[in-house]
Amino acid sequence: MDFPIISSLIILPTIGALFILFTKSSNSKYQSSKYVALFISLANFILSIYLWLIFDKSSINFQFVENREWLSGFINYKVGVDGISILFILLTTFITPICIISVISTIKHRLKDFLIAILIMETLMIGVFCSLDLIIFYLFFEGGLIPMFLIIGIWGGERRVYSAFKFFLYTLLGSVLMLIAIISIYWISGTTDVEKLYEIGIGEQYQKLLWLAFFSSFAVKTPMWPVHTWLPDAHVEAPTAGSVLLAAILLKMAGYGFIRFSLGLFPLASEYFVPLVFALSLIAIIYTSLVALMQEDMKKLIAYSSVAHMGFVTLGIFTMTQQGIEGSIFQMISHGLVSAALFLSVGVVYDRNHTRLIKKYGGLVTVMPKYGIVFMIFALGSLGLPGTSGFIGEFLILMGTFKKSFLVATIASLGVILGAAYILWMYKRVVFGEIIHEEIKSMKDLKKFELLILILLAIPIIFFGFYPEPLINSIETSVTSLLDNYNTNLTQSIAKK
Amino acid sequence: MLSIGLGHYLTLAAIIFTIGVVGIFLNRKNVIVILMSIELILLSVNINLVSFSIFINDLSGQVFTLFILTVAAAEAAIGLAIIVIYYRNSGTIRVEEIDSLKG
Amino acid sequence: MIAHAVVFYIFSLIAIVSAIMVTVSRNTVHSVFFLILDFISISCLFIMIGAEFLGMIMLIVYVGAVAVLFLFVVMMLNVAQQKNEWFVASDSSSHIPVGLLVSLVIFSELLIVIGGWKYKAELQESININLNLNLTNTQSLGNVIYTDYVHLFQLSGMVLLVAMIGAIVLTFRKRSGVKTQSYFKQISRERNEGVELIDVETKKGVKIDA
Amino acid sequence: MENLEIILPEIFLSLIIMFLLLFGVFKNNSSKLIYNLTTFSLIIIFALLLNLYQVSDLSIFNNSYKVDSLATFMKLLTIGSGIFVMLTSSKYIEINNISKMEYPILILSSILGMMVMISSNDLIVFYMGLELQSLALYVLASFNRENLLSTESGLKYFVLSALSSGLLLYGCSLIYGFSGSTNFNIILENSNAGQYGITFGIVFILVGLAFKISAVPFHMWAPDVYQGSPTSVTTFFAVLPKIAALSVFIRFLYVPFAEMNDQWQMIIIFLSIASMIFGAVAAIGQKNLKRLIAYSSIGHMGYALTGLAAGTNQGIQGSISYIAIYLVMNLAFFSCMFMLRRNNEYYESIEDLSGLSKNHPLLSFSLLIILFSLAGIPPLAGFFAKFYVFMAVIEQKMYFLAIVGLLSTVIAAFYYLRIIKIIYFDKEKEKFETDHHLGLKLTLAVSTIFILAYFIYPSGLTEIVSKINII
Amino acid sequence: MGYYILFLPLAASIISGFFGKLIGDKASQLITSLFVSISAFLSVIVLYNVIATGYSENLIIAKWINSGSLNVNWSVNIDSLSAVMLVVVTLVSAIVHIYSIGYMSHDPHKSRFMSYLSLFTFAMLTLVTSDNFIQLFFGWEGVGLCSYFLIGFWFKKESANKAAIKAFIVNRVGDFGFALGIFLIFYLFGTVNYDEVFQQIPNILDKELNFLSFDINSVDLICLLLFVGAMGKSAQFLLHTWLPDAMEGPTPVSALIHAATMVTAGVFLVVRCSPIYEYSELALSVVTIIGMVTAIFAASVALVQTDIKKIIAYSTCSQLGYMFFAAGVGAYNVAMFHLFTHAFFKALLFLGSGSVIHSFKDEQNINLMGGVWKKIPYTYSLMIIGTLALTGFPLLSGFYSKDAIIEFAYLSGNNVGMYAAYVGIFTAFLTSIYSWRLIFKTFHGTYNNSELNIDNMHESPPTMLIPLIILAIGAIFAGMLFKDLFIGKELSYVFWNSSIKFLEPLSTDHPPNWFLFLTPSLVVISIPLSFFLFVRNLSVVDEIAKINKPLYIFLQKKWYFDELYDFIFVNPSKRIGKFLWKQIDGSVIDRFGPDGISKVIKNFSARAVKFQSGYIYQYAFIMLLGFSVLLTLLILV
Repeated sequence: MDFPIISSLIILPTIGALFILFTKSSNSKYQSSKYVALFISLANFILSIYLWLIFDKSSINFQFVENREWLSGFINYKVGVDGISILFILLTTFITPICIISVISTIKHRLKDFLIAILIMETLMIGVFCSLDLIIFYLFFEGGLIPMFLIIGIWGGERRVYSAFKFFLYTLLGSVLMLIAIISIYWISGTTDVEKLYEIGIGEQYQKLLWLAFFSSFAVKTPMWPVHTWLPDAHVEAPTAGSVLLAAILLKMAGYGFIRFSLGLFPLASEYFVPLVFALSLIAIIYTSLVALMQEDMKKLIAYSSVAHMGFVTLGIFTMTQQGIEGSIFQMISHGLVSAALFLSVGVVYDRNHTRLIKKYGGLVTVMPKYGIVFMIFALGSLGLPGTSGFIGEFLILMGTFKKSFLVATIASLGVILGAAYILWMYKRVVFGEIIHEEIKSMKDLKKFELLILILLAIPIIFFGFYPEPLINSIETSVTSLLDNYNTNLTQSIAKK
Repeated sequence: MLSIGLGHYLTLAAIIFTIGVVGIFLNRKNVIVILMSIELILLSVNINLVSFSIFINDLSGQVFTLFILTVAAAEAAIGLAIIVIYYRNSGTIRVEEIDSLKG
Repeated sequence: MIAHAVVFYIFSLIAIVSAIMVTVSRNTVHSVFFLILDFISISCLFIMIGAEFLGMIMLIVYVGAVAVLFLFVVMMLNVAQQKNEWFVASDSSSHIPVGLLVSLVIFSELLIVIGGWKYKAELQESININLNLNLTNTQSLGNVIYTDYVHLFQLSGMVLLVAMIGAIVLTFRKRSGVKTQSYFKQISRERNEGVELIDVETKKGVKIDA
Repeated sequence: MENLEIILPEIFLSLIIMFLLLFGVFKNNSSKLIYNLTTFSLIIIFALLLNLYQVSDLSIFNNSYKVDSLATFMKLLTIGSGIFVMLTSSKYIEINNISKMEYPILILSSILGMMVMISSNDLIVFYMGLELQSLALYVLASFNRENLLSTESGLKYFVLSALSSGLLLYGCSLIYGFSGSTNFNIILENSNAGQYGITFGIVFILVGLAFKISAVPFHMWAPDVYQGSPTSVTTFFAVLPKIAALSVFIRFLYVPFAEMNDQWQMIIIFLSIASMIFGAVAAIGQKNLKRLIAYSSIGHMGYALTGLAAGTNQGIQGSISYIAIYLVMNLAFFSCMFMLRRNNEYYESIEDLSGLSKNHPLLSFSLLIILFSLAGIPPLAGFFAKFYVFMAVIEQKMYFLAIVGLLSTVIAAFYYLRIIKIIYFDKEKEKFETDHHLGLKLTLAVSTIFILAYFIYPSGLTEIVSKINII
Repeated sequence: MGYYILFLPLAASIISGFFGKLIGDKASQLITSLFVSISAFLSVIVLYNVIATGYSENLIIAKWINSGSLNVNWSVNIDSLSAVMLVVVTLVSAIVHIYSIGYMSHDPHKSRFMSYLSLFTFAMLTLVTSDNFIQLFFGWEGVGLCSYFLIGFWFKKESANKAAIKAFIVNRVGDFGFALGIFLIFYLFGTVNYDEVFQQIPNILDKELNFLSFDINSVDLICLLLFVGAMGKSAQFLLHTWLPDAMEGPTPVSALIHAATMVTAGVFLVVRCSPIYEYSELALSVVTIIGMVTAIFAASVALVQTDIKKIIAYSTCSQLGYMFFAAGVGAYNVAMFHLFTHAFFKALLFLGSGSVIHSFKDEQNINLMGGVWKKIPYTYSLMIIGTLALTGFPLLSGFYSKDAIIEFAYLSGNNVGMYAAYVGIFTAFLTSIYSWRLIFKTFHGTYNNSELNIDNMHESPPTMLIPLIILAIGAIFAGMLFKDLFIGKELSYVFWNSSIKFLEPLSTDHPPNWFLFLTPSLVVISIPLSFFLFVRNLSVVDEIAKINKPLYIFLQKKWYFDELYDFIFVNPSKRIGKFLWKQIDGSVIDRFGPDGISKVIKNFSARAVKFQSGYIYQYAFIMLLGFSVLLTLLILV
């Protein structure tokens, strides 16, 4: 361990942010800040790609582990990656430059602050995905609230204050119990080091309560029914880049948390609470799909669809099968790309027509054919058409679920039908049909940078739909070892009884 | 009943203490009366301390009383000074009219 | 023994009654007088149980200084004569019954405490300063105050200093417009400052003492 | 006769008070100079205290005055924040016509009282320190004597404080009577847990102390006094007396009554839960920043007490860390308040902050950091404060307390967010002046950086605090 | 070769889709047609190889999904079954491509259209050449998608968009069952590759499963679930509603997708899974019954429709029913045979009707046509050929396949088969009636169109007619030529080899002679009958319609399926969606959750603020109250 590559990944965006903060905010449209932000985020992306390449996919251990003394005697700063987290890091570093490109060309007002917020956000998000200590995880996990709150609040829409508050307080409320649980773990096990905790395990009698405490946080963040109502509000009011970050990465923190902590640390409780998670996930899938069907606001529709998709994710994770978990991870990555792309697509028309109401559109394809195509690709990705990355995730999840319960898988599959219904219906109303509103006629097709970012997102969506091997390959070993660990724990406890 | 013990003194102190306490929050007249009620409370403390001191045969209680007397005098001085300047500003020291800070 | 009891009851009765009167009497000046009466009776009790120094000090400090101060302020602010508003049912006094109840509770709880007091023999062994019966109360207090409690004695000096500063800084007013003699100014006066020549415009006049 | 050098800072302070008083009397128009000299002498005292830091556990005057790691650390905090209070408020007192030579002297006297309180190991010493402190504070609260609000706040503080010290004294008398001594160590030997007298004494004294740190339900004075007093005094109020009172809390609860913790624990839990919830809830409806920060400090004191409720060294250390971080945040917040100046007038309504971020990005950024930190959002320092406390609480398996505490954090976050919202999301108003003096800027910069960067090296504070072992 | 067959259409699609603007419409039409034609040519070679040498091969292109025990590859699996499908698909596709050049000549989005067509071809090819269920599913959804694109090709038409979505969603419903079937297969066998699955089938014959609280044999369950998928794609009874609406798309699309290829995917699936179906009597009966019901239902509806394309669409539906009940009685090869012949004559009919529509300037209502057979003689004669083939006129291709189906149904030896046979005969009669109704109404009688002058009628261009002629040749001869190969008593077993599994060889008996003659004679009789009804004496029909008004309307409303589904599924889900959104999310979760809590807290806050009254005595009182509470607490505890 010579070069602290993970810490560099974490800290690089912050350095960029500081750099931007201290550059003079001249009136020449913040040229330097733009380039600095873009450069830093791209550098980080390249660094993460490099990390992925030198990452040993066949090893079950955490790699590139850095362990430094931090809070002396208590807690160490420990970071590292395994096959699961590395994908999320890649997703983060990939989405961030896209956000930055989108931001620097669309946001006119307080651009510098926005760039700083995004870069800080990137630091925190990467931190979440590679922290190997519960406290460190919590710091990054909660820290993300601050920049996101500001992004929604400063650059958001009309009801931005309400949404920002709802987002902040809801998620904060969810996670306080997790903090209590983390501290309890420290006193129960004497450490918060994840690797050590995997080894020594946590006493059976504590697991259920601790699991619930973690669950309360992750469920809000995921979001699961019935604590999902912050998401539509937050999405609708957030600026495009904010929605992208929120949907693409922030929601994934919880899914990642479920896999890394709920399953890894509390196998027995996880097993015990499977019915609960299944029930909530199913409700989320069906309920939010139906709600999405009736939305009048594009962003709200996509937000509800995110809830449904994350319902699949939680479902898959708690199947405890190879397919289910891999499917969930894949679905998260895929949803990260697809929902980001969908929000960006909505952002594109919002920038032109300043409304997100579906009924204000119609016939876009006549004036914006390119937009019609890319938007269609993302819509298809969202409904899980084979050949897009959305399919692989959903299908694997359902496959895994089917192993666990026929009924659950059957109901969840209904969500797939509804998913097609709401997305296509929305697409139809927005893109197809005759032009009924005059202002549509003057809308210009995609600009170069818009096309660039949308294509950048479309490529992986399609590529991984046809060839998901690179992704699945890197999670395979980690998921196997996670499941092995899980099953050993389970059999041991049964043997004890 | 006739042999006066510590209990008697303590009870006396308790009664005066209670009167002082009641005087503070049942009073509507003026702040000076509240100040006097506080003096009553301090007085009851003094009774307590002195009687304890005598009955357990220890001098530190009386020393304590001595310092309390000092402090009470200082407190009265400052308290009255504050009342005076308040009176200069508002023209009243009626307890019910002191409410410009609230909420 | 009986005399002791009789004296105790008399003084404590006076003390209690005057304490009540402090809070209820119509006239604030009367309140102050009742406070004085209270102090006197308590100091008598003190003297009776052998704390004569404190009894005297109370008379001097409280009756002689504090109470007079009170009286002075009451007179100065001219708030003596006021209506008695005890138990007047107004909106803001609705908590009186609750208040009395609460004080009753506190009082009864205090009585419980007092009932629980036991004179423990072992207490005395660990007490550091015992009363010496050969010395007077004043003497023995004097012995400890300048030795064991010297730091507190100094500190009480600070307290009084702060009280003094505080009282002065709050109430002392430099009156403007009052002409006082300034020796320094008188002595350092020079000739060229004494006389000033001014061109007087017509119909405007000169302002003197500007 | 005794080892007086361990109270050298206190002696030095007393001498300085008298010297400055004489100096002020004999030299006209020297208030500014005295002010600066005061700051300077506080720095010297800080240095003297640092020098004492190696001394562990000595006591003088018949074991009634203790100098140990707790005392020294708390005194350092007191003096340190005293320095910063002085640095921030020099301009304020000038503009508000309260720049008199008595002002710094009273502050010094009050600090002297606090130092005595912190070191006290005897009821009488403790009481004298408390009164010295309070008397100075009464005067300071009503220092702006032409101002109705200032005098009213002084009056309220005086009356209620006198009541509380009356109760406290009654408690002292009970404890004295039932244990036969005023010295903490001897009380420990003599106290008989079965007796109501001692227990009642504890309650009486805790009431007095709770009043000083404004714990619910003895907090009623705080909002009014915070609002009415001159802001410079409010700054002082918000920080210093709390440090002193908390250290007395620690020493009083853990030295004489360490064995009765099951009895006082309940009271502390009651106080802390009530404070946390009430502080959070009542602050939501506030419009005045000083009033709001009063409620906020009520809440924060609830958290600090939470640590004490744990009844362990860990808990004490948690509380001390809490108060240390709290004071930095409060100093930072008040520094920001001192910057809200326009045409020689200070603004203190929340609405005045509207759209601040557009005209004053750096100031707003600091406020942002401070407010999020006050709300306890990681990774800012405020989070660690809560973290330490709850570490201790959960170690004792007091989950209920922890849950209530953290839930009230969420409620509290609401009003902090509201300020941030006003600063960042609302329409801008007129610019404030930006020519602040160096001391103010320095305080703000230092404290903000501390809050922001605390997470990089959190061991610093924990290592110092972990040396404080009372039990 | 397999790669070329598969990827040429994809390449064509990409070229004309993304670079259509760049290279121009002409070029993209040329490229797509050419590439698909090459692909068709290669397919024919492949089929020849298969016939001649029994060639079969599984070409693995790449790994696809690898998760735990799930290993799925991209593959080109060629055996007799897929070879037949390859030919059908590519051939019809190529013809349609060429036809479209003419048909779409006035459309502004030619390259896009061609791109979709080629993409569809690609998807269909991946479907038929898959060696596992997931690639099959990929193709399955892929063709669904292309169908969606093509139905909604005229995106400005509201009805087209609606039909497109409907098609996609109804298909998704079918896919839902299909996907569950795949999950079940994976659950039972741990693999989704055909070979491995088929090998293991005998091991699980007696395995009972509890599915949604039903105890059911696992093989039956797999078959039924897969069949749900097939029903969706092949527009079988209950899931048929999308097909008539799909006629909103351009006519070539109807010919290619909704007649010849995509809709037959369901049949293909059942045949492909014959190694499973063979073990499930229950499923086979269900398939037979559904097929039979569809056949007669669709025919009955077709009788009264007036839209030329919808009639043919219902006819397709009905013919698919035939194929299914053929498969249901175990005559998979016959089903395939009918699929094969049907592709030709149904494509012919569609394209022919396209030609008619083209001539009538996009008029589709047969009541507004008539009497134009002299104006468009080629189209007319080709349509006649198509109709004859469809109705099973002796010696034309339909005759061989349809009669074989009825025969095998009769011979299947069970009751269901028997009923199916009779239903088949009756349906054949109905088919004949509505087909001729279409012909007579369109080409004979009086000219009824007021908007278009009859003199403006003109024949379609050669690019449209030549494909028709090719198809006509197929419609005439395909039956005769391939009869022995597909359903011959010995040859067919050799030909199908292992791609179709027969647990027991098909019955070799002959049905009674009267039975053999029944169908053809009915078909022949129906021609004059319908001529009488629809040309000579229209009043009789009206009379019948009037007498049976309820029945008439019932048929015209397509058995009220659309209304029923709207009532059961569509409207309730919208209403529930709205309810959940406004009532549950808004009025329950938010009201009692975040908004409610914040309101309560604000309320408390307001009270707390009032509580701070500013009066000293009250403050003191609160302090003492708190103090006494603490004291009492201690005393009591």
